[in-house]
Amino acid sequence: MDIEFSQDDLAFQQKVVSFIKANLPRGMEMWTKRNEWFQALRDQGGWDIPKWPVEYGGPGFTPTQRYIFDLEMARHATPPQIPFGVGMLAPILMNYGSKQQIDRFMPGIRDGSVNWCQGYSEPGAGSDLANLKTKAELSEDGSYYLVNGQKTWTTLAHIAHWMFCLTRTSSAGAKQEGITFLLIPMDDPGVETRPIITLGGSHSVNEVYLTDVKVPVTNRIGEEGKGWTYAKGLLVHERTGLAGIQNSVLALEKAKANAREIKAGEGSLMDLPSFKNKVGALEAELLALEFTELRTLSQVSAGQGPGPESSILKLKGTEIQQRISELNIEAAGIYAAPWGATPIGPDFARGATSGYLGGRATTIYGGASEVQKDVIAKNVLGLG
Amino acid sequence: MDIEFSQDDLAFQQKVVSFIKANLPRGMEMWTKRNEWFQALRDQGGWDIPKWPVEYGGPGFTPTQRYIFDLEMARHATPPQIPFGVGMLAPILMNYGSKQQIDRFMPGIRDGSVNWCQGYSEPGAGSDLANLKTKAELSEDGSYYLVNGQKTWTTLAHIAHWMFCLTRTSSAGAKQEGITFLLIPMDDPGVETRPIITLGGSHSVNEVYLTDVKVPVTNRIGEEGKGWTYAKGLLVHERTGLAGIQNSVLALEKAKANAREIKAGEGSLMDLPSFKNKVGALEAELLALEFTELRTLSQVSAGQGPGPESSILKLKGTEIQQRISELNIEAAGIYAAPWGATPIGPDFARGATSGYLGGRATTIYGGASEVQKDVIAKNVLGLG
Amino acid sequence: MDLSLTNEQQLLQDSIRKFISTQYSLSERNKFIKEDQGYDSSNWQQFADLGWLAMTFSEEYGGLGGSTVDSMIMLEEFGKRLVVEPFLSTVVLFGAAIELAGTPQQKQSLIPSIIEGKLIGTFAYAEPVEPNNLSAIQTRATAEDSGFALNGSKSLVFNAISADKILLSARTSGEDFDEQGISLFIVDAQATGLTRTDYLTVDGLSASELQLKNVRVESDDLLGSLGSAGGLIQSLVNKGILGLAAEAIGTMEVLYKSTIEYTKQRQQFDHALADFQVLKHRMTDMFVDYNLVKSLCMKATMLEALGAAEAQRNIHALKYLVGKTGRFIGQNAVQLHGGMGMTEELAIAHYFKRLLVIDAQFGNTDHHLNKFVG
Amino acid sequence: MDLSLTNEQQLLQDSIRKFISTQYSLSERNKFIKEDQGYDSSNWQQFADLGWLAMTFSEEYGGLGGSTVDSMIMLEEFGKRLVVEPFLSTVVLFGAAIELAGTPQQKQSLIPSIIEGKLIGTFAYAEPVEPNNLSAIQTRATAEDSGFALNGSKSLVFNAISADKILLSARTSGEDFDEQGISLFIVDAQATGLTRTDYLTVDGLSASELQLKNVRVESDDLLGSLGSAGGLIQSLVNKGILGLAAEAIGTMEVLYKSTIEYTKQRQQFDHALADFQVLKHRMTDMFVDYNLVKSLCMKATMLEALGAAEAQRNIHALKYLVGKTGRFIGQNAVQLHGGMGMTEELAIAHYFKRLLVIDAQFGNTDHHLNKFVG
Repeated sequence: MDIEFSQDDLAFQQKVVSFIKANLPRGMEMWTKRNEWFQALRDQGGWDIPKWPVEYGGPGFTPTQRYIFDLEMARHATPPQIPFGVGMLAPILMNYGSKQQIDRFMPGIRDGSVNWCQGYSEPGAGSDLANLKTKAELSEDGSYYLVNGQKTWTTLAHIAHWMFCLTRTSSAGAKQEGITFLLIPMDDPGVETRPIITLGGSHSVNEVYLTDVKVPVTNRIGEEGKGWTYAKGLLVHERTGLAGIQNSVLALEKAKANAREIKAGEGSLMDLPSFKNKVGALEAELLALEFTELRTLSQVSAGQGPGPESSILKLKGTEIQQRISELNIEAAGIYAAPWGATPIGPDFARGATSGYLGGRATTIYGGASEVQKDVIAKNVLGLG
Repeated sequence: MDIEFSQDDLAFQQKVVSFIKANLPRGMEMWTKRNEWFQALRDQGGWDIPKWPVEYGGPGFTPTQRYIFDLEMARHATPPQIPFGVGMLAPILMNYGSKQQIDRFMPGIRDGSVNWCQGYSEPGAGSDLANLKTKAELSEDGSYYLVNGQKTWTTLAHIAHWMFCLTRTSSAGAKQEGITFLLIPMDDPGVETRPIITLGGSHSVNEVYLTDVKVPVTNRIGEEGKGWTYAKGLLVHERTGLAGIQNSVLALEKAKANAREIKAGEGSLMDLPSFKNKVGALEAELLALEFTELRTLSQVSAGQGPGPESSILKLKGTEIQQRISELNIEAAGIYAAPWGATPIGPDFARGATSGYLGGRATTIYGGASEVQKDVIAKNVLGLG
Repeated sequence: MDLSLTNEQQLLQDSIRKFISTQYSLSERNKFIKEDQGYDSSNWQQFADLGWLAMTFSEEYGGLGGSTVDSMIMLEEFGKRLVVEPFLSTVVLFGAAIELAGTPQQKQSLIPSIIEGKLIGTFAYAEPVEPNNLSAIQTRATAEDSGFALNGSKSLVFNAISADKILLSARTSGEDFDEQGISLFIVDAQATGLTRTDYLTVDGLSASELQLKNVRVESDDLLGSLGSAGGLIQSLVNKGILGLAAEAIGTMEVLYKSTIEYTKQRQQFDHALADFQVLKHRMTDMFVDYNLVKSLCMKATMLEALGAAEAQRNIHALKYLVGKTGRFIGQNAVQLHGGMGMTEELAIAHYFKRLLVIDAQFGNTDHHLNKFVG
Repeated sequence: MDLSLTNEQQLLQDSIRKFISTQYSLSERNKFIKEDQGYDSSNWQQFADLGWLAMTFSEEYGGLGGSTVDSMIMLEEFGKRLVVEPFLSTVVLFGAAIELAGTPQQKQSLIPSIIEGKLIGTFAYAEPVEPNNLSAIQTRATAEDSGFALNGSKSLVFNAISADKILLSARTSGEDFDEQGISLFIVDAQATGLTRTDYLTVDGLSASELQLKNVRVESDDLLGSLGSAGGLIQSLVNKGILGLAAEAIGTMEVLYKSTIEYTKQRQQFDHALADFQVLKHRMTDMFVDYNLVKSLCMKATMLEALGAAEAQRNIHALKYLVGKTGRFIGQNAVQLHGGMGMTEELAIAHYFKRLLVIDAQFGNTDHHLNKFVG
């Protein structure tokens, strides 16, 4: 049992940190120089696609290198990648796509020229995703599917060129059967996108209405009726990614720094017993969660699958994200009340409430916490 | 809407307080002069049986007087009455007993000369009480029941003369049917009592084994098979009594006083942020719970039944009791560890851990908190 | 002791319930906040006509002689429909200040106008340096000629955009954080040297930051005695807290009840959400916590109305619980509404936001817990 | 970085598992605690024979050169069966002190005896005035002739009843609460003037209050340098905390797992308890919290073994979480066992009590949370 990284791993860590320091855009450049950053990653030999296999251009990281890479990227708050193409569709394509589909779609994903969105959730199919109703009927000549239905909570649908989409081709058998995985161009006249403004006041999710959209069978991934199998593996993957533990470490440090600037009596808010204790309780759990992620990594490095403790990462990680965002509104005090662009009160207070409200989604999307607990109880603890 | 007591009620309150001050045994006399205390209550004209109707000797308090009476008794930590005879069996006797049964059993309950215990719970029937299996078979000549089975968690069975007991006379129909209410003398040779030592280290509950106990039908209350109906009303009543809110008010004051005596750095434990905040959070909820009890009382005074808010009293009251007992072990620090009679550390520390452990029962007995929540969800909120 | 409503109180409650059920749907409310002054003037005139604005003022100046208990009854109902009209600013804070400390002249010139719905007032007490500290007053009132010149700034002044008069704390002596040396002034909202930065708050209401540069007030604009307004400010803050708490009670009631309704309708995994035991218990917790806050709100309000010394502790405990429970109920309303709870469209989003703003005002959860434990 | 066990560690773990599964049922354990010295001497001899007592000592004095990580592996297994032998007192505390600060003579005279199972030691650090404050030392060591005379008292000294030697903190200079001026002495348990009040602790272990009246020690009974034992005491307390935490991990694992098993068997309302969603989620919470503490225990232990500066913060956080989670898991194990959980008979009662005593030692939950947040 050894907590230290090997010399090789430390050298790799050094390399990653140096790269970040040399290439990371600062301040407002975060938004304007995004593309340059991803190009620099690409130029390193697949650092933009750290999880891809070597044959598709991935960098071939060991599990420990992957962890170090993710850790340093998070620690330095590098710009997040939009996950739908690179992270979500690509693995499915690589595993289940035809040679033709791979040749057609992978390049646009690889160079970031094509934006994808994920058409899974529906008004009646959220946590219970297999309940989806969007209908895809095969034409008589078997050349296309006619798709009708509604998707919702579709992140970035309004800037996407394509959607990968779960549709129902049969209602026989279990809900999980009869689901088919289709790729749909967003510029089809039957596709209509309407914005949803969320609690935090922002527009990133949408409703997508599909009316008589004709999707050629060549846009179907794998077999008809097997879509659930293809998508399922990824859902699990999506969940661990949502723990955002390193982001929380940064966010908590920021929250503490902000609270130190808020005058409260003789000292700062960080001297106020109730606030201080909440910070402490949270930080202790975060320390523990951070190391839980390492335990998971260590098992994967040792060639075992992730152990049962990996199941807690999303559950606890999102809870901690939310508690940090609560600290921020508490620290903002009366300045948690102003809304909108006018700068009122301390800088951090401006985004505190919208961050808190927007963050309520983390325990709902990607498997609501209640559903996560059902799953852990059943699959890990053998309950019911 | 008026928070103040009327002049009459204030005068009554004064009378109660004066009575207590004049008669309450102090210190060790609490144990030796118990009987004198109850005699003094009796001499006031039924103050030992405040809930009994006037025709049975009760004092005829108004609901507000009852509240004031209970409040002051709790505030002054007067010796608690053993509830089985006066509080539990008597109302059932008065409502459902025959003239003969009333004449036979009420006097012993009234003057405290006969101890009763409650034979309800069984190894397979705790929160799910109606699941009880103790069998009572009517003899061929119809003169007695032959009772076989086992009761458990029977409080004070080891000093009881009689047990009132739920038995199963039929397995047909719903579980709640076929239950019969019998009175059983504890000196019957077929009754065997074995102590259960509970977590806190004390003996107050027992297992009671019933083997071929012959119970004359004249010891049956009401009709055969209707026992559940008779017992049920009382169960609800038992639950509200368990909230112990005024005891908690006293206990919290004591816990704070104790903590003030514990040195911690420059000040006392009460200056330690985490402890102080726990006390504050608890006290705020207790203030709120106290007034919730008054809201219930006010509705009863106004001739309405207790409103939905009354259902929270036991649930929240027991939770608060337990949290106060946690404060005590925290305040005791290392002196929470010693066990038994040897006096080690500050006085209050001696009973802290056994009090804490014993108190775990409050959220289990009399309807576990989880069952209470099921009941509130169903009956009050109309859920499921 | 009798906690049921008197006949008069019952009538008052009924009249408000009737008003909001017929004229105050949430979509209408969301139109009202878009009007220039942030609320609907004809509603305000109706409040006056129905006698609601008169309720808590003394009969001598045209009021109905009610107490904080009557405010509570009104605000609880307002909270159920997120009423945006400036009742708290004008009546509970500004109006009460005049009633408590005004000279007969001040009362005569202001209270009847408030009651008639002709005068909107507000209360500017917080300053950026330490908004929760009522003594952290850096705004200076310098005596000159027959009056004062005010210089400084104020934060989060609700309804300043529509106010005719602003009650404003300023330092007439002492150092920045001294408890003594603070005075209250009735300032004309249009006074020269007073500039506003207006903004919306999270819940859609209007608030402003104020800058004062040599704003001139006369000596008869002073409210109460010179340099010792601390007690009066605390009383007003207490009234503000009680008012917000009552509103929050109404708001929380709607949230927990609509969550129950939603989960009964919404199907997931072939069951109504309401069939899941974990969700049932969560809603039971919401119900339990709601009832605790409601109890403490009633208690603290009645104690304040009596002028009892123990009111202060109860008010601290109350504001703490309002914040804590408001967040618990709001968060779980959103969580149990699932994705739907995340949309701006749904009513619960607005109710939740209102609770967040209520927590932020007059010191939040943390602040009052620390005050309560001393 | 590799968090899997080395081959040697795996062998060690296996040997303990084998021992407790064959020789250490809970009923046997409850007999062991009834023996005069509070544990079973032949068990202790087996610990020695199996090399467990040698594990963490340096090879120079007959040890196997292991670290705190090896202690953790052993104590986690001990915790699963509530092993009562004085491993923590003798090896983790007393033994480590000698190893860390002893002179070659002290090491030679004590360590081999410990390894052979011939010497029981313990550590007396807490005093009644403020037990959690390691500098609150009122016991005085007054220099006289070639040694010192000790006067004062010590609280909650585990295994003093069976100890041959007691490591004891005493003040050789300064005021009662000074950080400086504290020294450590190796005191013979049979020394004249040393009296014990023995008692059982909640978990059935043996502890004592000590009174010292002119207890004579020689100058070569001093451990480490005169008057500056503060750092060493903190190191020992850290080792004690890590040891208790490892034990607690084992204890919590048994509690949450046996609760799962019980609820699968126990029927209520015609269902296994394990079918109720609220109970499923509760057990999931127990599992989640257990895993968090386990992670932090591993981390803090490895950091301490490396001598990393950040170990201290992690140890404070760990002891806080051990106490909090221990109570959460213990309480819910009792709650979910219903009435059965309330009986002394059932195993879970003993496990719960052990967790309570672990919380009480070396500063409880509250104490370490406050230390952690600084």
